[in-house]
Amino acid sequence: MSVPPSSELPLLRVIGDADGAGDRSVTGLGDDALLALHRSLVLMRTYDERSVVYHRQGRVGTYAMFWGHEAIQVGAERALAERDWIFPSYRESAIGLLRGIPAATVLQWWRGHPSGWWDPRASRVASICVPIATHVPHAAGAAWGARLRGEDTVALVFFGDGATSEGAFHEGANFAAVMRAPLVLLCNNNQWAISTPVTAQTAAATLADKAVGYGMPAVRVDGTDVLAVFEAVRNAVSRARAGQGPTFVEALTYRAAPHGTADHPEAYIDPERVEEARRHECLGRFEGYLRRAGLLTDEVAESVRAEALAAMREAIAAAEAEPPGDVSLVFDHAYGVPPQALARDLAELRRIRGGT
Amino acid sequence: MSVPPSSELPLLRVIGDADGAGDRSVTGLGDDALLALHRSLVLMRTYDERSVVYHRQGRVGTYAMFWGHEAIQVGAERALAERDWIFPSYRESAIGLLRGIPAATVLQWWRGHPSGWWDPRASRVASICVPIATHVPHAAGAAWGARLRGEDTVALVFFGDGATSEGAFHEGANFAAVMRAPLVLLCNNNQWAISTPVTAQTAAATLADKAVGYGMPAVRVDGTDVLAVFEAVRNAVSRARAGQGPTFVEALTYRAAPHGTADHPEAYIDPERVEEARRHECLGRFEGYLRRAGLLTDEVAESVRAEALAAMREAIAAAEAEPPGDVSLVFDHAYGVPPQALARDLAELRRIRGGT
Amino acid sequence: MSVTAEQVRELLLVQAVNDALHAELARDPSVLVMGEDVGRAGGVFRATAGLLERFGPDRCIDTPLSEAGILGTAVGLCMEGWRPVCEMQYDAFSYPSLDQLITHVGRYRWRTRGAMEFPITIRMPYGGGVRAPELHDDSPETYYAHAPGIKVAVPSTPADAKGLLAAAIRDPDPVVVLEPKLVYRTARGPVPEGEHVVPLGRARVAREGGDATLVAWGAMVPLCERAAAALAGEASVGVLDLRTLKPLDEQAILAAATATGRVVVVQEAPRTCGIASEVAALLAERAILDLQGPVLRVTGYDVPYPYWQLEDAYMPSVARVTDAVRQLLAF
Amino acid sequence: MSVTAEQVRELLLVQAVNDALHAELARDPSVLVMGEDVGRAGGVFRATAGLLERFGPDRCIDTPLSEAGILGTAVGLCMEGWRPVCEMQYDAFSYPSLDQLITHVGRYRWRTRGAMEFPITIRMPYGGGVRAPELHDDSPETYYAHAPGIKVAVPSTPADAKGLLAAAIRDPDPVVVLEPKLVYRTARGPVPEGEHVVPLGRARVAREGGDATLVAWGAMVPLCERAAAALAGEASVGVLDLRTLKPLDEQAILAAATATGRVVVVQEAPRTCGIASEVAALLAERAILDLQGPVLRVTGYDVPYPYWQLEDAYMPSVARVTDAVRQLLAF
Ligand SMILES: Cc1ncc(C[n+]2csc(CCOP(=O)(O)OP(=O)(O)O)c2C)c(N)n1
Ligand SMILES: Cc1ncc(C[n+]2csc(CCOP(=O)(O)OP(=O)(O)O)c2C)c(N)n1
Ligand SMILES: [Mg+2]
Ligand SMILES: [Mg+2]
Repeated sequence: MSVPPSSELPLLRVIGDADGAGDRSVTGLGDDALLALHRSLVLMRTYDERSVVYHRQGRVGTYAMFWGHEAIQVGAERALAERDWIFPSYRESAIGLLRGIPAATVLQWWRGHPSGWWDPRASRVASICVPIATHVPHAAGAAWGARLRGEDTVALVFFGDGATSEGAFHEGANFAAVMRAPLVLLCNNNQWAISTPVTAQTAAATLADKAVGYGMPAVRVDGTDVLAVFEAVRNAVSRARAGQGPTFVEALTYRAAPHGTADHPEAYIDPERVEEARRHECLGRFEGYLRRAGLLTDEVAESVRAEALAAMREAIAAAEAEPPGDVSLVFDHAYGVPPQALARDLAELRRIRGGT
Repeated sequence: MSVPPSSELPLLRVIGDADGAGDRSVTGLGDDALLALHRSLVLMRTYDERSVVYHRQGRVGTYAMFWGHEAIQVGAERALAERDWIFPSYRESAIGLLRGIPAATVLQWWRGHPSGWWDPRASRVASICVPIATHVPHAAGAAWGARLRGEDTVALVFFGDGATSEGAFHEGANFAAVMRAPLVLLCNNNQWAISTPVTAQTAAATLADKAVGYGMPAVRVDGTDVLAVFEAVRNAVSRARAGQGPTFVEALTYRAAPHGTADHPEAYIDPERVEEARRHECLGRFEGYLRRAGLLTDEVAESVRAEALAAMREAIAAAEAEPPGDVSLVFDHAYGVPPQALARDLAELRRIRGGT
Repeated sequence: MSVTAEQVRELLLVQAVNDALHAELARDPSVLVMGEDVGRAGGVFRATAGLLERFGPDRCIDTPLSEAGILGTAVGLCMEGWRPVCEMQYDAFSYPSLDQLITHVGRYRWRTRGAMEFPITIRMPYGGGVRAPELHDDSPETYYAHAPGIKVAVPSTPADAKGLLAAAIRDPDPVVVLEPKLVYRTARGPVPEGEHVVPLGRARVAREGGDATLVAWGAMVPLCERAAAALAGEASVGVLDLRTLKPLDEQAILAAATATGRVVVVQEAPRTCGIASEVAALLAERAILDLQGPVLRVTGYDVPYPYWQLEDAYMPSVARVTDAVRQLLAF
Repeated sequence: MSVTAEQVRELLLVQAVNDALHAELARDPSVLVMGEDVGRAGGVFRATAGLLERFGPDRCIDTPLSEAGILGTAVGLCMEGWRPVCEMQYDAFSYPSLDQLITHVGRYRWRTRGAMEFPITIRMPYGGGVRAPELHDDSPETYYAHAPGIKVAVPSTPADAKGLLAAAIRDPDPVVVLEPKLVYRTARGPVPEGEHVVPLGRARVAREGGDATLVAWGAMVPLCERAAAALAGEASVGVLDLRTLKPLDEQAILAAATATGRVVVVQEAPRTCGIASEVAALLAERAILDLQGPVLRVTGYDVPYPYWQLEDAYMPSVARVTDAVRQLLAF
């Protein structure tokens, strides 16, 4: 199969301008679904903003914010079936919230508490992947593995623009294409990898161009448009489920927040460009769309926000109330059949720590 | 820069059919140059065929033949300036012959004798690279490094179709493109990686399609046509030297010989397809071209062959006459400032070996 | 784990590997084999011969040339319930997959707090002495044994090649099985037919001996047996075949030290941070009063594996091993 | 190598790294720095701050996110006469480059029979204790020290951070410099201005002591100093800072064993095949008659580095070190 280079691809949009010019609707998404998307966006936004506050208060450790990227996560998750796999990077650490993982759990991950590590089988959300791009082959393998078992499960993997430079991305994408694995490769092109702009990451005209080399189709979508992301991913998921193999989705956005709590983007990003991105952020755009459609009032918006805030307050309280993990957790779970030395190590450690 | 997918690219050819239909000529290659190319092809062919014989006679170890791929090597080398770097894989182990490295040296490499390891600075031929694709970043670095020094040196790297699946290929190609390194990526698509056909290696329509993802142009060329390879590489070299960055050249051929002396392709390749490839092999095609142009007679062909054969006889004799390497070579050269332990190790080893 | 075999066949070591794969794929439909050239070609050493024909292309998979892709997709395959057996074509060609191994294969179970298993087996021919081109001769056990969450097994006999591989495949944890290619076709011995499992973590006394103990694994075991035989007139030298390098059979190593007080550890890999050092450290920590002399190491050197015409000088030899034993006896 | 510095400044360890880079880039126009975020951002720890401004984008290069690409192109850069200093952003993110390191960086000089040099420096922040997310805490020295052709240095003081990095950059061989991030901004000390070189391969007596010796490197050195201080009433405990892990300063280690006969080696990395094992093996091989008791190892465990709320339990602590010394004294 030959695939056209994606610079010729239009940028998919559903939400129009602030005055409503260009607003479209997406088949299959009724009013309730639209409002559910809104609640999800607010939940994610609130989680993210509160985490930054908690970090400043010393209640959460280093944290990688996803402010402005909520539409990519919410739109994509919505386009999947519950049985479909999600493989997040650290940038999508809280995507589990959309699958029922408690906010307290995710907070605990960033607080370095053992209860922040969840069971991926339960939610079909894989563990947060810290080393860039290394989870792309995992997602390819899971998708392929489901297909080998005759199931119609799809996998979706999130990664950034920077990730496309890694060998692991390449090997995972190629495997997926060769095995016709039902995989959606969802690239959040926020145009920065810490301080490195995407123009220093690749000489390709677009990241979607990468797909050509794998013989898979690509689509480019406005990443601040939750409906466009939903539509693009839904199409990719249908292709995958129908046995047509992987699709590369490039979601274009801009990193309007620091890389993480330890980062100082003033040193390398033009603040005006950031301000512009903040003005076009995804939640506001979607709220405008809903208001124009007569679906959202100030009261509803306010109550959704209040609900999310209350949930976060509860979540941090629950996280903080949890007793610290027992020292045995240093040794547990690393092996199904552990080397005998570990029991000796634990006993010795307990003795030295005076029994705790 | 956006690049068209290469499946739309024509396959570059210079040499026409057996009846001469389609024969073209290449600017800048006079009769002497054509005959020099012929001598090089014969030299390489003879080296390769003799090495297989020497292997059967137990005079050379495991050997990876390049029968039928001589045109790619000869055409490419000819398109480079002497100062340009060549990065061979094991498949181009003898490319140094075209740069004045003695055949005896290359034979020693396959005989496992230390004198088979040459000084790359002298010939600008890097060491033979055994692990697939891992030399692609080296070539990118050398090309980029020359450019950083303000020189107009170009580098060319040989690799196979299978190599394109490796992360190292990806990272090297991307680096080259981002740094606008003067690099020619020359892919010998012989359609097999040991027993794996290229169709199981990638889902892309062509390997040249890989270039799109790096934002570099690609060209597809008939790899059994020494003049076409020359022309394609010469163009790529000019681009590189002019500061326009890397080019991906896909040379299409077919592996008409086993992968190596230990391989049994009967198990996985259709012998008829191999026979067909052998009928279209590059030396015969070029000899036909030269004959049609009135440049080659039976006598000349015979004497070129005899000369090459004689050279090989001398080379193997010279290799076999060389005394075995001293045991100190186990320790030498690994470090510029070696750990003290190595001298102790050598002394101990000599003592145990009774002084040798 | 039980050994249910009734009959025994004489097999070469590489045939025993093949036998184990046939048996395990037949036993457990979730086991699959993947790697470069494992299918159509049956593996470059024929270790996977017949699997494609018998179990089909979904259970014996020719992959792209992509070691990180092989190991990385294996992680994902586990998430969908598969037990992948990954072949790395040669020792040194496994290095591109080290990142996946260190950051994921050994840590993912822990990351799920034990909720998910990653029963990946990684098998590869390893070691020197085979007159091969560069990078076909490495002994990479240190890279694997040091990685948290990874187990490492190395057979030296056909029976153990089958039994340890079966154990690795059945183990809930990732296990690297290093197969000594030097003796793939020279080690010949009785192998139980059908299912045969040799538990991980237990060394094997390859030769009894009261004066000194040679500790070895893989192709160094038969070498040590030859060295012990060569010393027969001078001393009674035992050989302990570790079989599993992680976890080490500490009891067996300490028992040898207690019994003979003189230990020489023999490995092909470069010396620094080798398993030989680990064994010596174990003895220095837990057997210091039993030792009758230093713990000596006969190892490869901290240099690249050499040009093969010189490899016999690099590899531990009978002469080097007997020299070490004699030094120890004279201490 | 000479120390030509006249004046001394108080610097943090990470500032001393920065100082070394400025000095070496100024001294030698063939030195360049490359890595992720080393330019515009000055490094995520600010270790490369000011280099881009001072030496321009050809000498301080922001690379793509591609560790194998960084190290692989560095090999090629050497062929064109450059001396690349490659930053890996964190310990565990260096693993994607291990293949290049093991198969090429450490072997290419040998492959050219000494005709070409590959004076690559690979520096990275390493180690635990910093309350960071997963895989920001590894101590990867074993992977590097075991690789043929590679040297490894680990400073524990600002002066050594500058001097060892300068030595690494000037060394004709590839050197991995592991910088203890735990003390990047807490270790403060006098650093010679201008050129300052601390030769590779020489340990440093961080504290004298006649009853027992703690052997350590990196962030474990100040920890051992605290442990030794805590034991002051009971015993005179010395601390040997290895500074270079390959080649080891065997003389210094053996001298410590001769002097005190009691050695505890302390490392953050998992135990199996750690440098602690290497030191213990060296002692078991060459100092067996000097030892007054076992060689004890206080190490990380053979498990993934834990969730950070539990990291203090995983990391060697003053309590674990003093406990080991007391065991040894009571032996
Ligand atoms: C293998 C690896 N190398 C380096 C890092 C350090 N690092 C963390 S995030 C990051 C940038 C990632 O950029 P991108 O892929 O665009 O994702 P984004 O952060 O923009 O979501 C880097 C270099 C890492 N986590 N893993
Ligand atoms: C990293 C690595 N993996 C595996 C191998 C074993 N191997 C040697 S050649 C080869 C096939 C290479 O195919 P291709 O790239 O098409 O080159 P060709 O042999 O056809 O010239 C393989 C798998 C290797 N040398 N290096
Ligand atoms: Mg980004
Ligand atoms: Mg090929």
